[in-house]
Amino acid sequence: MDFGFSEDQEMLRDQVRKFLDDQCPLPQVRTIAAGPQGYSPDLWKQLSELGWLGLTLPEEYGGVGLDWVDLVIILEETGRTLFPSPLVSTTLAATAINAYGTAAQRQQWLPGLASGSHIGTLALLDEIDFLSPEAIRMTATSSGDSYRLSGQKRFVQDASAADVFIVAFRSGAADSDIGLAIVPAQQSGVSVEDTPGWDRTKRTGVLTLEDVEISPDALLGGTMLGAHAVETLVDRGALAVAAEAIGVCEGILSLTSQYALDRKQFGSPIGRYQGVKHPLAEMYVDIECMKSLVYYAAWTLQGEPDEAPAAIAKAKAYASESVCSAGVNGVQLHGAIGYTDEYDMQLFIKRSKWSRATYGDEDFHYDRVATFGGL
Amino acid sequence: MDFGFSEDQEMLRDQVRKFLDDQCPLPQVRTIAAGPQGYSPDLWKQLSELGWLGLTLPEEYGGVGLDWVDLVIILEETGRTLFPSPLVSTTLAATAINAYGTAAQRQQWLPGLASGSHIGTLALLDEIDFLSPEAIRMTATSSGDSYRLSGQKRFVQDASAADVFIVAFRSGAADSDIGLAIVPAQQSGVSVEDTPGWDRTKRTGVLTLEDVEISPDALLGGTMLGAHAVETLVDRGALAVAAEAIGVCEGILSLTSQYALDRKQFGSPIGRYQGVKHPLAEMYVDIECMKSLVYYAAWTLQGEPDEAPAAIAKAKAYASESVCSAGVNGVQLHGAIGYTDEYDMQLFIKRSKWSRATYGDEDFHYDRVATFGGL
Amino acid sequence: MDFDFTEKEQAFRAEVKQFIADNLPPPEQRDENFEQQWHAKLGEKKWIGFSWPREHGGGGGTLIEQFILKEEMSKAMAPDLGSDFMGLTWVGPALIRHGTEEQKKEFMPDLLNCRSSWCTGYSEPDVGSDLGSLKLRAVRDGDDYVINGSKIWTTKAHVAKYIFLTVRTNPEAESRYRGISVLLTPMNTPGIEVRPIVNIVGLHHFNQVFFTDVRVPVSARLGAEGEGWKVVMGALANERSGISESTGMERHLEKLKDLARKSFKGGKPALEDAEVRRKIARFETQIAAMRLNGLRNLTKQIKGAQPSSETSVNKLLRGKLEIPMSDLAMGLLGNEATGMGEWQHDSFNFHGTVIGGGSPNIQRNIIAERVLGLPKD
Amino acid sequence: MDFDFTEKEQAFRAEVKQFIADNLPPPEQRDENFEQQWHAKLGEKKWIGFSWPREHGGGGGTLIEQFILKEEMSKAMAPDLGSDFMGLTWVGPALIRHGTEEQKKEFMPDLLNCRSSWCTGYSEPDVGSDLGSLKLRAVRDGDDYVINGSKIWTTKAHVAKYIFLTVRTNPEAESRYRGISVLLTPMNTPGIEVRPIVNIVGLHHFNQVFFTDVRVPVSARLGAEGEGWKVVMGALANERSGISESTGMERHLEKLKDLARKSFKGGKPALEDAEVRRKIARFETQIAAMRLNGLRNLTKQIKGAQPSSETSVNKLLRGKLEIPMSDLAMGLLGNEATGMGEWQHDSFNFHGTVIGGGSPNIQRNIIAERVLGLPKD
Repeated sequence: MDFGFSEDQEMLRDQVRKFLDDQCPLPQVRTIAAGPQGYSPDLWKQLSELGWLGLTLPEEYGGVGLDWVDLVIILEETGRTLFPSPLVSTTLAATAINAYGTAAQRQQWLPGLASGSHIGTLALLDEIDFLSPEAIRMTATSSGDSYRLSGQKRFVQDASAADVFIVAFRSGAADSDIGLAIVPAQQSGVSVEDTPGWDRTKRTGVLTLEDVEISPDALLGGTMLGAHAVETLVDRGALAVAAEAIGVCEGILSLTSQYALDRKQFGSPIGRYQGVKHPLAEMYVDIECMKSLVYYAAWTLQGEPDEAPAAIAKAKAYASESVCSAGVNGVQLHGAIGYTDEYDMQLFIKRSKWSRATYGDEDFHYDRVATFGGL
Repeated sequence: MDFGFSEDQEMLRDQVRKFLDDQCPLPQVRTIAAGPQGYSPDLWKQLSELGWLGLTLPEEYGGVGLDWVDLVIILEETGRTLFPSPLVSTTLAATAINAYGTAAQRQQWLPGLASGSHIGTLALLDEIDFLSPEAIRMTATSSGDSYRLSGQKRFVQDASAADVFIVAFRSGAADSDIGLAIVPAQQSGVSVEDTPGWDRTKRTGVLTLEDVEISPDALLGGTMLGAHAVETLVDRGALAVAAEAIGVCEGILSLTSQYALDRKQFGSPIGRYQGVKHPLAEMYVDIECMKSLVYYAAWTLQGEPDEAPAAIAKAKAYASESVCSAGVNGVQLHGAIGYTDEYDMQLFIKRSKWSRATYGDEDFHYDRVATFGGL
Repeated sequence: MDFDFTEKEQAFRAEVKQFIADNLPPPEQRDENFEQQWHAKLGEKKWIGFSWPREHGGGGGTLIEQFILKEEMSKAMAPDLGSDFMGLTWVGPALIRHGTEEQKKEFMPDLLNCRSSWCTGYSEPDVGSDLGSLKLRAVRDGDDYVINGSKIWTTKAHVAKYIFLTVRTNPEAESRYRGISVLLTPMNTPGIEVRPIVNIVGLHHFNQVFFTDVRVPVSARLGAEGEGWKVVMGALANERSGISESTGMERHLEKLKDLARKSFKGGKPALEDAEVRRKIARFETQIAAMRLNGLRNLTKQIKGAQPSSETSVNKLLRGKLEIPMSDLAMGLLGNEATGMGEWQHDSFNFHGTVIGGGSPNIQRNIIAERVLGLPKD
Repeated sequence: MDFDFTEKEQAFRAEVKQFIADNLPPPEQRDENFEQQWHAKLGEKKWIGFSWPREHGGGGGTLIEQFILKEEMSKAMAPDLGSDFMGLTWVGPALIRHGTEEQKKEFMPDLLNCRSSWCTGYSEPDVGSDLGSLKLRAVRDGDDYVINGSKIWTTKAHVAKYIFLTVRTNPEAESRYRGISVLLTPMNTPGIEVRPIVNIVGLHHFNQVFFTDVRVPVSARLGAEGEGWKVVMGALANERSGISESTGMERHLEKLKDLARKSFKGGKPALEDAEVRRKIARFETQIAAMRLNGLRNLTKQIKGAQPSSETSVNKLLRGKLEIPMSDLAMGLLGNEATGMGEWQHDSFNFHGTVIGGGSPNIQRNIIAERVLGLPKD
């Protein structure tokens, strides 16, 4: 048993941290977030060269062959610096293809996703915003060997940036009638609209399909994969967001602790007051707990796959709750300056609301924890 | 509109406060609570002479003819000093008879309850501990003009002290089949057992009825009163407990604030630390809110009876929640000494648990607030 | 104890309701001229400055009537009673108490006719909201004060015509609460510069205001020199029941209930979720308590008690409610919470109102120190 | 990162499980002789003082093995590993580091054979739990120290044979953490008087201990004179992962789930109540985090990191969990909450454990000051 990071992993973290601090400090984050694309193609290219994009993909497809524990290290750091990029979306799309794709599909798509020449994303949620396979309503019509899809997918992360979508749909009412389609953005009948949101470091959009053909080789795995595949991908998404949320909280804690040391009232730093220091201590405790839960959940993916859904539910539940209160307390402890556009705290609270909601908030995941826990 | 107490009411409060502080300070409370009866017959007699027992009863039955706003004043003070007596139980029994009894029943019972020669109490709850009329399961068998009752009533306040019980039962499945019986303690088939509890200033017991005859003149109001009567009495009980809970919180706040001033650490009183002063400020806020909600609820009984159930639900919900946290914070802020038998804080936290549960805890009443509020 | 309103009060409530029915269009039908017309009508009714004495152009309303007026207006989603919030809240009451005849003549009519726009200069950089620590220096030079320094978080300074400016005229005063004076200063006085501060939701309300050798005549001083603390506190004491904290919350609660009625949670209607129901019930209970707290305080004030820290209770409650209410709403929105909309906007914007009136921790300090007598930290 | 236990560790866990299956009767079948027999068997396995070095009579177990041993014992509701909790937690580790050969010979065998009973004298009236402030004076007089003063909250002082006594031998030391010494003192030494303190649930665990001209030979001192701080801190550092905070909570959670399964809420099964479910899920999540926090700290400790404030995280979590868990249980009990029973008892008793390890506020201060570097208040 060794619940610590290896030397290689510590080196990876140092490398990631140095890259982000050098290449994309918060002023740069603001610039990218203010732009139309929401990410920097130049930095994206560098991520590919650093191996982050194919981190968990097999080496034969241009990946690095590491696992989700290593990915968590990167995501903690991208969270801490609010780094805007379609890294999570692309990783999730690649994970889907790697896990469920046919050999031909993996060969077709993974090298491009690992090299960054393709940006991918998941498109799971319909109009009904409920993260359960039963809420997938987009229904395919059969047409010879192919399916045809019409309708909308909402809350598609990085929709405008994506070249390829993994679209959940169903061919019938049963759980086993759920399938995933690989839909390129340039395919006929595919269109995308950006959804305005407060956190411009995370882009979301609506994917509209109008009678889009899903040929047999675009059906992921060549078969209807069933509800379990969607659940697995939702879990991966929840874990990725939870990992980034650790970093978000660390960013808030560091910004706010520093403010508490710098800001003087009646001649001494406000960090002296228990009304300030106790919420900061609680934030630290939350971060420690998030780390423990996220690291363990990431380990279960390889080490104890049956435990993964419950472990991820705990991690995302705790993360959603903590990131939300870290955002609120961060602003409150700053006072008026935390409520301004020019001070960076506002970037973090905006991200905190996004992190809480995306891939299931605390109530959604606590409900799962209760069920997994035999209640 | 005048949301304040009259001069008469302020005088009543002064009188009550002086009596309790003089006659039954906390050492005396401990002595009474350690005794088998749980109240002092001598003080009980004095309460009668002061008019507290018949406070809200009509003067023709030896009462004082005041209303529940006045009663609330007394109960705040008995709560503040943890005064042990069957005052609330007797008031509730008398309220039932006064509100629903026939002229003969009122004539028979109210003078004794007002003078203190009788001690009364409600016996509403069956085995199923749910404060809704639907949970009344004790079913009467008909026998000529009379009913016969067998079974147990639990959580009967002051059961051992009581001479007369107002017993809820049903004769059929409908809400309208619920009735209240006046059952004297010495009647054949009636027995009582004390239930051990941590708060010995409040006694509870089990009332057992074995084939007890309920003659027509023992049926309250001479008819099956229906569920509404039980609901009304539960509401009165909830309001009485909420009113006492204000005093309990005031007792805790005063004890703990004094401790925070007296107890020095590193040379200054611990009340200087925000970790101490902020919970005490919250306690003060809770007390102000409890007062507002309880006073208003007591006023609605005469002023706006349709509003009373919702107002009482709010008052007891807030009171249950606040008294519980006041007890916990009171002990925690005292540190180790709050955890000892000899320091008075322990008496208050024990009462706080009793006050939270009795006549419905916060969840029970918030559920009602939601329904009353159109949810 | 009597919660019934008198016949006169009930008649007044009916009058207000009728006025609203006759004059207030629903929000979607209000055009750009609406506010001006509305305020003109309010002015005719003397409902702007309604509780001020008639001899100063006010409506001579009682505190209860004022409460009724505000409550009905809030229920009807009417705009504020008057366009110049700062002027009506701070400047008017202070003018009535401390103004010279010339000052009253100059400023009162505009205040009541919605032709003025005041900002207030209290907070300063590195000082926070504690008036006793203010540093902005005004040095007497002949018939002028010469002012150097800056104010911050000055709401509407970029559009205001005047600033109700607190300055330190005597830094050697025996107490830090003395030596402060109030100057009624036109914003176009040479040497005043305004730097905008954009807030978290991208709006420009706040400013930092810089003063460089700004000359203000001594005749612009409100009240005696060095007695600015009293002038400000007197204005503060105008109506301090905290009742106004609750009316907005009641409106907010209704919106939250509507949201809950149409939301889903775990795939089922949100109203079937015991936790959602209880959370809203708890909000409703706390807001009811706030309203009643306000009425109790109002009663005390009417009976002649000097208001002190009572408003802190409701301010704290409001600060403790707004964020959890917004959190619940955002939870009900699910993924929609990442988009734009009223609730999403509020979830950031509340931080402004929570901090604005003095943060919850400041209210807790006030209660603990002034009411419970605990020592300062 | 690897949560798999090694084969050796898995074999050890199997051995512990087998031992429990063979030797531990269910709680209701344990008679008055049970504990003694149980401890004798544990002693044979060297599972008392299991992580102590073999040359001092310990079991030479690794920290991971010790965790496995404790976890399995807790799951099986076994009694403590040894009868002398204070002796094994504080005295043994300190003796190993600082004891003379004579002291080790005198005290170690009894500790490991469950024949000793130690209490620890840390807290003092008006001083609280801050060791640096302790005042109990020991004055050197020839070959003796003469002690005057008192200790308070001394658990089991009325039954203990010895006290691990912290005294101030040099009040003029340059730092208040120096000048403290530890004396291994028999409780039957003339001049020691014990006054019982009955706790909130009527039990006698605590005492105040008075010292009047108590003479203790210099040879009873553990470690160098004035270096008592190091002796105590060294003992504290023995195993500080905070892992032991979570095992008890896991047991407690299972009981709470059982209670919820058979309870009703609003007339319906409590498990249909979304709030009850989520509250328990939240407890389960926090307790899982505690266990994993402990394992992370254990890993650090095994890799040689000096343990510092890590345990504060789990202590704080435990303090924040016990009371809400008990509140939920009391709520599920409904009116039964006013009676007697395990949950009712716990709802008072938890305050002892929450305060005992240093209150939540003390843990928050430790984290804020030592980890985040915020200034002392």
